[in-house]
Amino acid sequence: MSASILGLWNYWAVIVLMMTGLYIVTARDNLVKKVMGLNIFQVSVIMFYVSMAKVRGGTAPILVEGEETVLYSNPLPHVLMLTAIVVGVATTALALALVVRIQEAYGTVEEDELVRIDDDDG
Amino acid sequence: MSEHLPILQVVVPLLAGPLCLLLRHRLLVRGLATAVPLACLTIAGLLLHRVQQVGAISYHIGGWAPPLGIEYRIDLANAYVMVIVSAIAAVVMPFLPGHMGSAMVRRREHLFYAIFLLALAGLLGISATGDMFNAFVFLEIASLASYSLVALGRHRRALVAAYSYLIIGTIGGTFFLLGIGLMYQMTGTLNMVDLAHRLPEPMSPGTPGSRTVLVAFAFLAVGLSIKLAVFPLHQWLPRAYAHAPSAVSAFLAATSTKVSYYLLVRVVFSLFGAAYVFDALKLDRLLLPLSIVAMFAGSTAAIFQTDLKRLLAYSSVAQIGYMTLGVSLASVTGLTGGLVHLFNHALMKGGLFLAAACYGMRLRSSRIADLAGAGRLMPWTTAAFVTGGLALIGVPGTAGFVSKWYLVLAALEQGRWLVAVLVVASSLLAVAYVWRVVEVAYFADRDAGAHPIKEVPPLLLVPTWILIGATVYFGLRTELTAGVAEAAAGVLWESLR
Amino acid sequence: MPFPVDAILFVFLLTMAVVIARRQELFSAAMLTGLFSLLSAGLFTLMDALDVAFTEAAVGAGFSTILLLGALTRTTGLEYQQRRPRTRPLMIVFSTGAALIYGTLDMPHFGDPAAAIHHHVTPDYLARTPVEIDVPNVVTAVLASYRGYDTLGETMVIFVGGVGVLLVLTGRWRWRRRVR
Amino acid sequence: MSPEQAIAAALLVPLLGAAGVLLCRRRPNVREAVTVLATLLTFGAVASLVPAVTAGGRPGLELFEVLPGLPLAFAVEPLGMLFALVASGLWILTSIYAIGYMRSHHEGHQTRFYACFAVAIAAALGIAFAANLFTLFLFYELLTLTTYPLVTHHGDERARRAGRLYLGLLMATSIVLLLTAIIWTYAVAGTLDFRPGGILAGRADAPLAIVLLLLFAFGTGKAALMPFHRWLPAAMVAPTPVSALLHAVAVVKAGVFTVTKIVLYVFGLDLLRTSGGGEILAWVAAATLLLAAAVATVQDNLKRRLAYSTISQLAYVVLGAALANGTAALGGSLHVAMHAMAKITLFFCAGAIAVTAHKTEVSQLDGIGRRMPITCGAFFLASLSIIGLPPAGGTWSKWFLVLGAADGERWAMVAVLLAGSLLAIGYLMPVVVRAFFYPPPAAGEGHGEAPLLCLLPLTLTALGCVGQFVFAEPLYRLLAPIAGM
Amino acid sequence: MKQPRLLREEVILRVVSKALVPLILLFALYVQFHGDFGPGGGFQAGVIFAAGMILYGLIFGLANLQRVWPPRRVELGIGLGVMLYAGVGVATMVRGGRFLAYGALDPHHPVHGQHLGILLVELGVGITVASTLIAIFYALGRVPPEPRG
Repeated sequence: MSASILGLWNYWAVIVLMMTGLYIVTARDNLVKKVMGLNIFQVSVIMFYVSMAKVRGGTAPILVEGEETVLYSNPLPHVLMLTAIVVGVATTALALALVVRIQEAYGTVEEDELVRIDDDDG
Repeated sequence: MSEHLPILQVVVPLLAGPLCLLLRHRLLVRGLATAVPLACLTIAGLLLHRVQQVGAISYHIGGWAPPLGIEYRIDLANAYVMVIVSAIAAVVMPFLPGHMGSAMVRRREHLFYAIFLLALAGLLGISATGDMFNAFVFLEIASLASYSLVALGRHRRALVAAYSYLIIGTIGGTFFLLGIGLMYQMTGTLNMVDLAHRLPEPMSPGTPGSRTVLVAFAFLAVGLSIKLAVFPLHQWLPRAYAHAPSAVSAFLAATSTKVSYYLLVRVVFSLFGAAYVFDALKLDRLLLPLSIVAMFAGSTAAIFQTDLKRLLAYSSVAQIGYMTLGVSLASVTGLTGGLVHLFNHALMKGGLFLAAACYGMRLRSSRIADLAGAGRLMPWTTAAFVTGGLALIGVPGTAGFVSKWYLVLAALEQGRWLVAVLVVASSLLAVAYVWRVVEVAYFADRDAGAHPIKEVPPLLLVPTWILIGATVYFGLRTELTAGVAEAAAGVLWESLR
Repeated sequence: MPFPVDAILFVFLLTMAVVIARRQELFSAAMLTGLFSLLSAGLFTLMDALDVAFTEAAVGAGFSTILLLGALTRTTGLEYQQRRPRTRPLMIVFSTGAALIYGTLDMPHFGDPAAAIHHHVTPDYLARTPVEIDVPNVVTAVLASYRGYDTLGETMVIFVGGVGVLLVLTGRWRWRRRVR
Repeated sequence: MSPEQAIAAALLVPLLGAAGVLLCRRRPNVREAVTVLATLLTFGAVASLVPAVTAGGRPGLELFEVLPGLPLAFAVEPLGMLFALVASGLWILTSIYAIGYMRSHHEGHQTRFYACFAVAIAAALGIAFAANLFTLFLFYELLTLTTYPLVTHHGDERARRAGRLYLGLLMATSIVLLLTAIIWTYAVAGTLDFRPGGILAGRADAPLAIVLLLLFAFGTGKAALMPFHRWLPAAMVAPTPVSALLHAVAVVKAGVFTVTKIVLYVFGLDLLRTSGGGEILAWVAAATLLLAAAVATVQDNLKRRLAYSTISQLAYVVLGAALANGTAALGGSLHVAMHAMAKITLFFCAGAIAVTAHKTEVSQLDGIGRRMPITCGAFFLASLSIIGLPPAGGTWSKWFLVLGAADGERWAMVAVLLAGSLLAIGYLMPVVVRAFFYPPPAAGEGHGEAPLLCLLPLTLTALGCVGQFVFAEPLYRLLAPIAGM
Repeated sequence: MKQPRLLREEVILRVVSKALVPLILLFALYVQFHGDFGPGGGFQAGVIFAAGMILYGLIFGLANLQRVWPPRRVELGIGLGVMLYAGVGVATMVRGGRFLAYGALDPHHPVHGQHLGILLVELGVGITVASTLIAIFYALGRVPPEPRG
């Protein structure tokens, strides 16, 4: 048990962060706040991947000429996460653009207000 | 050039998107946007033909053999899906200029087509790929494009719908990504074939085995179920489809959920295998009730809608229930039913949303009550709607019947007669919601004060009728649907292991 | 045991996430989000992911923050007080988190060189890059060549995002306020 | 014309007729001419098949396979031949009658009426000629859908409610029960072809056979077995020619035809007998027979009374099939034709009275026979046929039914059959008695006989009832093979 | 960005940025073309380039920036970068390789082909990313078309 705590606490910390982000997305009414939560959520997922890539005693996967015995961390998750970051920023941008438009159209960016206005519209 | 067909299938629309930005001129862009889906359809047809003859094709992108590089792997199942997706795009695209023209600022039209083509490319990319992470990337391309397209609806509610679609869609996508990560952690690979071989076998058959693999499967399944709008994760769908421009709804309803379904089926059957998913996890015990509840809840909700597009959207929730039912029956016949319904539902829901778009154009409303008198004043549109509605019900001679036939047959094969009865019984709810519309359209009189309406121009009618005609054609000739679906189900069932 | 920098970073990160969740003054929450990204970039550096750290610093701490601030200037700087009870989100969050933690139980331990991912495919990348691509940064080699197609997809994601924003923000059409 | 071509023509001509009607919608005279021409051509095509079938031939036409092992195929056997003859023959008369009726009633939507009518006939012929259950089901649903606009012809709230009930009940039974039964049969037997002796024989055990039989019987909502009969009285809101279509020409006949055909060619009489399913079905039919007849006696509205009479008479056919012997099956099949001729006459008469005298209730008919002697005479003749008395065709069908029941020593069923006839006297004869023997109301009304276009068809069909009695031989010879005689 | 008008009046900011912006751009170019050796590449370079431009726009006004980079040209850049990337793929196909098999660009020295391919591809990424971010900045920074509320 203690071995797994020592070996896995990193993942668990990441998961706690991730869930904090997810909580902000699902529980908050403010649309901008939701986007912030989404950011935290996505960054935590990236942390999760990067944690997988880490090799104890390893170094960044930039090859050192002539050295054969260097231990490198795994480059593949890094590559994947570069893509994930891009996906994240594209999503954020689009979400915020929508938020700006919603503010223009409704005069508010609070979810419960929006629901109320739409209900009043019939 | 023919060995490049798999990549061309995706790269052609992928390149055409940015090209729209460079061309800018309205007519050029429209011409390009019309031609590209046709080209895609041709390529997909060639691929399907090729796959039928030689079996699965693998295309090594960048010349790197998998699992080092990314592989496009075309077999019957995804060739079939790509034919559907590009066919729907080819039909919907000519519809767009007439439909969207009034809703948009003229000088922004090229952006719209660029996004539309990218959505197409994303969906085709998901279908073609043999690499899980690549599937994620294209899933996000398609999703981002869909969010933007939904936001273009005419009412301001479209913005809120697009926003909530974006949030829930991103959560779904991130779940999918987490699932990939866990799976990668256990295997060290992202290639689907390789994954299927390397996923650790459970110690004893009939048990889930590794907890990580189990959770990986759960996250992949939940993530995709969100994108697919499986009950009870469906709430985004009615809002998004009801407020998106009708032609966009037609395209998304007919393709986007279908591709998610394909990917789900691919993960369930090809990657994890039926033995793992059904014998060890007993997924059917969860999915079967959910599917049936979706069928009834979706249809019941549809009955009480006052808005035509919302009605169609809720009906989609129910129809997705039929498709997942096919999976949960855990047999080749059931899967065939699901895949056939994938094709058939694409046709009929696409056609129905296009009909709704025709109504919207003339009536400037999508309320059912405003359809009064449409049966006489817009006879062709209404006839199309009725025919599509009959297909939803599953009247014999329409495509919907063929789907139901396979699903009921699959249920009876396993002696689940209650499921069989429920499947047919749920069609009655479809009768109820379709007929509500039919009665208003044919028997109610249009208000004397309402603005005059007339039939829409042929430019809009022809695409609508192509889809509706196809539902009738494929209700009678099923070599291409049931035949291919059955073979594809066989391919999927064998799994890559 | 060396000085647990990463543990301290995690504590910081978590504190920040909680503050972001509770902060009603949105401008400072946005700045904190940027700071959150910056700190995670530091964490990535610790875990040898230099490229990811660089990108996260540029994008998460830089551009995303600019976006957030920009959006806030055009909406509102203050969040409403929320009164409704939040049991459903809590349930979702706890069940998801529990599932994930359950899933980690059979995972290789953090930093374990024996994990499957370090022995399949990746050794090929490390061994073949000097020969076939001849660039020292294996991340670049995998990114641009071995998995170059993913990167094309990634560029397309940016493309779609950008064009989508343009379409949403500048395509000016009128909404109808009521469904009619 | 080869038999294949004749089958194709019989199915296509009505459809082409419908298209022609739509094309000529601006010129009513041409439109009606097209209709009549189509009826004649269709009947010609159907009739040309008779010699071959009587001689023992079973001409067929296979179009293409819809699902694996399920072709869209047609094959003509005696029962279907009879039904096709009835439907296409009565279509001629109904069309002529409809022209008179619709014009003098100044009905709207006449183009839609004629077009849907023609498609409905095509669907009925498709049912008649279907070579397998799948094809039959396809046309069965087509028939439901094309008759829906006819039932809701007036488009007012009453018509819409009737339409909802019509469509809802027929769709619900056919989709939930009939379709389930069909797919189940396919899963058990591996085929849906109609074969003499049945496809389920030897493949289904007794409990399954009973369940399937009940699913089929109740699923065929058009056969109007209680409790799924309510659509039929409700559909009375439609114009009289539509009632004729529903009650005599196509719809309910399609229902009992389907039941009979399923009993004969899917189950086979042996399975029906040995499984005990026949017994259960017989009692269901008997109950419907008596109940509906009893209800008919207390109806004041003439058309409603006739509607319940139809329900009762349909149960005769189902009963004939359920008795599970050749003689009774023959009687039931004959009754399809006999009842069609008689019931169409009755509806024509009711319609003629409604058009001419604007009277719809039985209690209003006092003395009307003096003003409309031909109409009421025809009504009398047709009533005899329904009751089963000479010199009308119904005599023969009831005779064979009773004979079949007696052969099987099913004395209770004999009693039911006879009681049904007595009740028929009870609900039909009062009409005749009132018309001829009651004094007309004091205030004289200025109407005479019905318009010629109405009068002509009803006279012909009334004479047809007699003709069926006198010249029953060809019908008997046509149907003999199904009874194994 | 929060209050552009006020920022423009800050002398110190103006002076510092004037010196900083060229440095940022230079750094962007370094990251762009040095990605093979250290961390970085087209994506990061694009972000940094855009950041420099945005800083310029914030301090010296949107109008000035748009004089250098008209919105239309930026929009073009978005498409152009992606086209460059995909174009490399098409070129490799035309030269007989698989899509994005850079080796085909230089059949005699596949490794040179790889270098060339990576260079072009990263450039495409950089162009697209920079243009997109600038375009988003323009779109967000635009004065709202109608009064808020």
